[in-house]
Amino acid sequence: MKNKGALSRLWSFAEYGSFREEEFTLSPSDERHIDTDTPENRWLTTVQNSERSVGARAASWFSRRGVEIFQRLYRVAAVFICFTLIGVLLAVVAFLPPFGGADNPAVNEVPERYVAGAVEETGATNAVAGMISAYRGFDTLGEAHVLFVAACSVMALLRIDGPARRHGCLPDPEMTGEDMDFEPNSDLILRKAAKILVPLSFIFGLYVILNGTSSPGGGFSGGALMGAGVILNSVAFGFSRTERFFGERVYHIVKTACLTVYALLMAYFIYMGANGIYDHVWLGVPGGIVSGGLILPINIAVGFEVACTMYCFYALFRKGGL
Amino acid sequence: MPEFLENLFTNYYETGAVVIFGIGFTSLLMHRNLLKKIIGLNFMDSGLYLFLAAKGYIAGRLAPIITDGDADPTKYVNPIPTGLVLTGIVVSVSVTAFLLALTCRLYDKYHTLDIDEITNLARKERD
Amino acid sequence: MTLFEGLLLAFLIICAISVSVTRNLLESIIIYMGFSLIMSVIWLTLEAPDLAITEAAVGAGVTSLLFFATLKKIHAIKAEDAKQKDEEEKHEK
Amino acid sequence: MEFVRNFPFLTIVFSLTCGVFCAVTRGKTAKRLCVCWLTLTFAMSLSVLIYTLRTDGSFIYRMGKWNAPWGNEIRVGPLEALMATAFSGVMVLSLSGGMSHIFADCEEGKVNIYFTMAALLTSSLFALIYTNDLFTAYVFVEINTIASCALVMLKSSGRTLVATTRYLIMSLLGSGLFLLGVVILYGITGELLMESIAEKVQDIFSTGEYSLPLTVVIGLMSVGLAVKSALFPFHSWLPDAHGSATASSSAILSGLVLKGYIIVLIKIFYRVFGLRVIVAERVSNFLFVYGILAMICGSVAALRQVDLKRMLAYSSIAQVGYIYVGLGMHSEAGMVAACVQILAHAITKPMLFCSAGGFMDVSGGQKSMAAITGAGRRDKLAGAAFTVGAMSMIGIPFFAGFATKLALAQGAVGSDKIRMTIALAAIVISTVLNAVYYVPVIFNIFSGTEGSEKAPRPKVGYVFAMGTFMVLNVAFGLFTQQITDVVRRGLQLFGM
Repeated sequence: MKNKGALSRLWSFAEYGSFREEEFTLSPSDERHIDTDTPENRWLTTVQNSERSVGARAASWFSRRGVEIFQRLYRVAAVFICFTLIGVLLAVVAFLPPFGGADNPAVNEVPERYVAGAVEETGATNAVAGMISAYRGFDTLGEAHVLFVAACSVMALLRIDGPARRHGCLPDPEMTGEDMDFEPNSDLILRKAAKILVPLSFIFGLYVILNGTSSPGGGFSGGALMGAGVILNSVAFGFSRTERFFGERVYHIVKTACLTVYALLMAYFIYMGANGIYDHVWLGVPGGIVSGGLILPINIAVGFEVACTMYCFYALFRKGGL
Repeated sequence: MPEFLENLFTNYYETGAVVIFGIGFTSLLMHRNLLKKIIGLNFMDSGLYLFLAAKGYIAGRLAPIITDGDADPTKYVNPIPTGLVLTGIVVSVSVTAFLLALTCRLYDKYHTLDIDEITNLARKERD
Repeated sequence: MTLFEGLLLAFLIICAISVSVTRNLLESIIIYMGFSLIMSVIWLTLEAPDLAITEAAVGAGVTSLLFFATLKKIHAIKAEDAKQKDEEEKHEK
Repeated sequence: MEFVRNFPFLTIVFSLTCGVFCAVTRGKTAKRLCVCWLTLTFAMSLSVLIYTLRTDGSFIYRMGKWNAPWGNEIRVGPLEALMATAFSGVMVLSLSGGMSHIFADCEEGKVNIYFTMAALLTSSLFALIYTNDLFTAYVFVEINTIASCALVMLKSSGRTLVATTRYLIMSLLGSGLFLLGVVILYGITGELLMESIAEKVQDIFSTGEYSLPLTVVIGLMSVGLAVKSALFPFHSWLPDAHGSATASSSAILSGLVLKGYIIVLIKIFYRVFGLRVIVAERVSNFLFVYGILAMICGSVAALRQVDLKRMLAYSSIAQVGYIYVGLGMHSEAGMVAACVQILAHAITKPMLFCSAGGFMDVSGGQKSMAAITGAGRRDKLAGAAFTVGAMSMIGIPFFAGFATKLALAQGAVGSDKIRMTIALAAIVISTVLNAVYYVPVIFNIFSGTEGSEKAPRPKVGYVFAMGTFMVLNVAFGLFTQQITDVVRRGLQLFGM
């Protein structure tokens, strides 16, 4: 039993670099509860008592000497493990097919069809866009929802409800006077630059989204660019100016609409495909803006969702709300 | 041994990627500072993506954007790894945002970034 | 391997190591930003322009911004702590 | 094509959409939306199960216009449908069993996010059960990770925040290793679809060209998923996360989330590498040893806990050990035992966590052993449910837990002598240890005076959840043979 104690300490230490279990057993709050010596608890107390006295002594010894020794040992062990990992992986790399070879296992009929069939089957001249939103569309649906899950989690963590809302996590706006959010007229250079850069990044983001089927980019990169534009706007001119067109309500509407439209489009596409029904989707003109069939609306939906999420992250971090 | 090194040199992108992955893994595992842990996580992911993208590269071919209607598969690189890495980058930015938000909350509560110290402080309080 | 690619890879590894070594958090975030920018050049050399755009916008742009926002928040909390401490000391006097 | 074949895909995609809608509604509406939709998915999964049993076969559902190596696809057989049915049912029951705690523990404006996470988690679990593609598995593993961390974090006390951070960091290390495995495997086979990889892996295995990378890939994937499913040496994130979260979260995390990753691992072993390669690479030996260690050490650690929920969390570690022992037996009987254990634990542990929540309600929110003395008399339903769950965990006949121990023993008898001895000994020791830590708790909750604190009028959902859990547990114990048959048939189809 005691060996196990030491062993489990070692394990927990090896994983986190701290001793956990003993400390928990001996935490003052629990002790208080066991020590309430009612007849009903006596069995429990007797069970724990013998073990605890030994455990306490061992723990105090550990806390005096053990921690240092194990900390050093742990560092050495961790470095050793990491070097072993790198070594093993390097050995693996040496046995892999050569870099850039045209007859590697990865070059087979799958990517061939993605390239050769891109224009006819998906209508997109950018094979990557065709692949991620048409051939393997299901993965990308999951990916869009990963971002959504993260946005919800961050919102749950950082959104401040109630009266403290406006000031965010920074309790008193006057205290952080240099803070740009609360002092919008801070930096002339930034504002002048933003005047040019904000519209530019919007336009460029839109361009990347709309041309995602025929040039590099697509929903995610274009959306991130647009999101960066909104963030820049609020950095340079303060949140109040962004809130004029982008508040929490708009955020929720846009995000829900985009994700629902995306899921419905994907569901339609998958349902039709799986049941072998001909879907009446016009693939458009390859190379033009209206091309790629469903890829264009999907890109637009994803783009706006990503832009919203990126700004949402920033706003939540800076002021605890949208 | 020389053959081993030669192979490593041939697969130089993978070699670099693996080293970056290892460094990131080490930082994520070992650093006690939460922010550095998160940066380590990003390095680890980047290493992975570099490895994956290197698997798709074929020497002397172009990016898979079909120009002039010339859809000859032997002219373009493999589009699969690119698509997968695109997914991966989005996943890693989501995870980073989540971890950073957790860091903010933890710092707000415990006024430190050291994960061990935070754990010790948290254990003392009653939930 | 061209010299250019070798330099880029070496730079990546140096960035990754130096983050562990630096003591200053701001420095390490800036190093991370540099890492992402180099990464997006590497995507270009690997014939993946989609990734280059995404990495530049997401990795070097938004992720770094989030890091900066976190750091700023931490500094704000720190400053507030220091102020509180001062006031307490004054109060004691 | 029969319409019922569309159900798996509909459950996955519209669970995502349900989550999106939950995020913009208020708490009560979100609750109704989420529970209704999850009940519907349960009904759909049940009809898929009946369909697969009636046709006695599995089918492949193409996710889009293109066939498998190009497009995505999902694969549905009796085993998958059984898992999906059990998981969605347990999800609904866990949510309704701890509903009052959800509303008490989460901040008021953020209750809806809890249901968002629950819906997305269900979706990702479905996807992990049905998927046939390694990269899809990775994407949904990530959704699963973030959503389960968020479920822990939503009760925002300091301790849950720390537990979430550790859980997330460990999970990310796990997913990093898993993805690295997928990437190297892609490098040497050039495929992501499970069937195509399996063919190439057999070639590689017989020619021995990339033998080192193959071994490393198996190791990386196993370690990555083992970290995420809290196999013994990587378990230390679990007690904090499961012990400090709200009752429903603990139930869902212990009962379902851990199992999701194990199902992916079973898929990889069965459908990607094949049992032959796994046995030859000796991975199963490691899993066996660590499973045995987990069975013993988890129980011993549970013995030392003074906090009910932490005790249950350590018990989960031991139970995960049972699953890995089944996987490590490298025989079909062992795999059957592992699957039966997944199901049995999925219906037992949520019941225990929900009844622990019930005890906390009548003990002033405390969960230490001393505080819950007599709680079973104050809340008779929770007391009964806890007793049934504990009986099942100990392995009394006619309860679910007995079925797994029996199946595991059968598997052990079928394998070689050393394994048989070790496994049987470990089962006996672990049974004794389970009894040693569960029986005193049963005595404790029924001893003492009734106390002044009277149970509040129980909610309908809570009564329903507890009653159904108890009935399910006994039914599982009574109809073990039938369930085992379905699992065996499913596994046969699974390997093809």
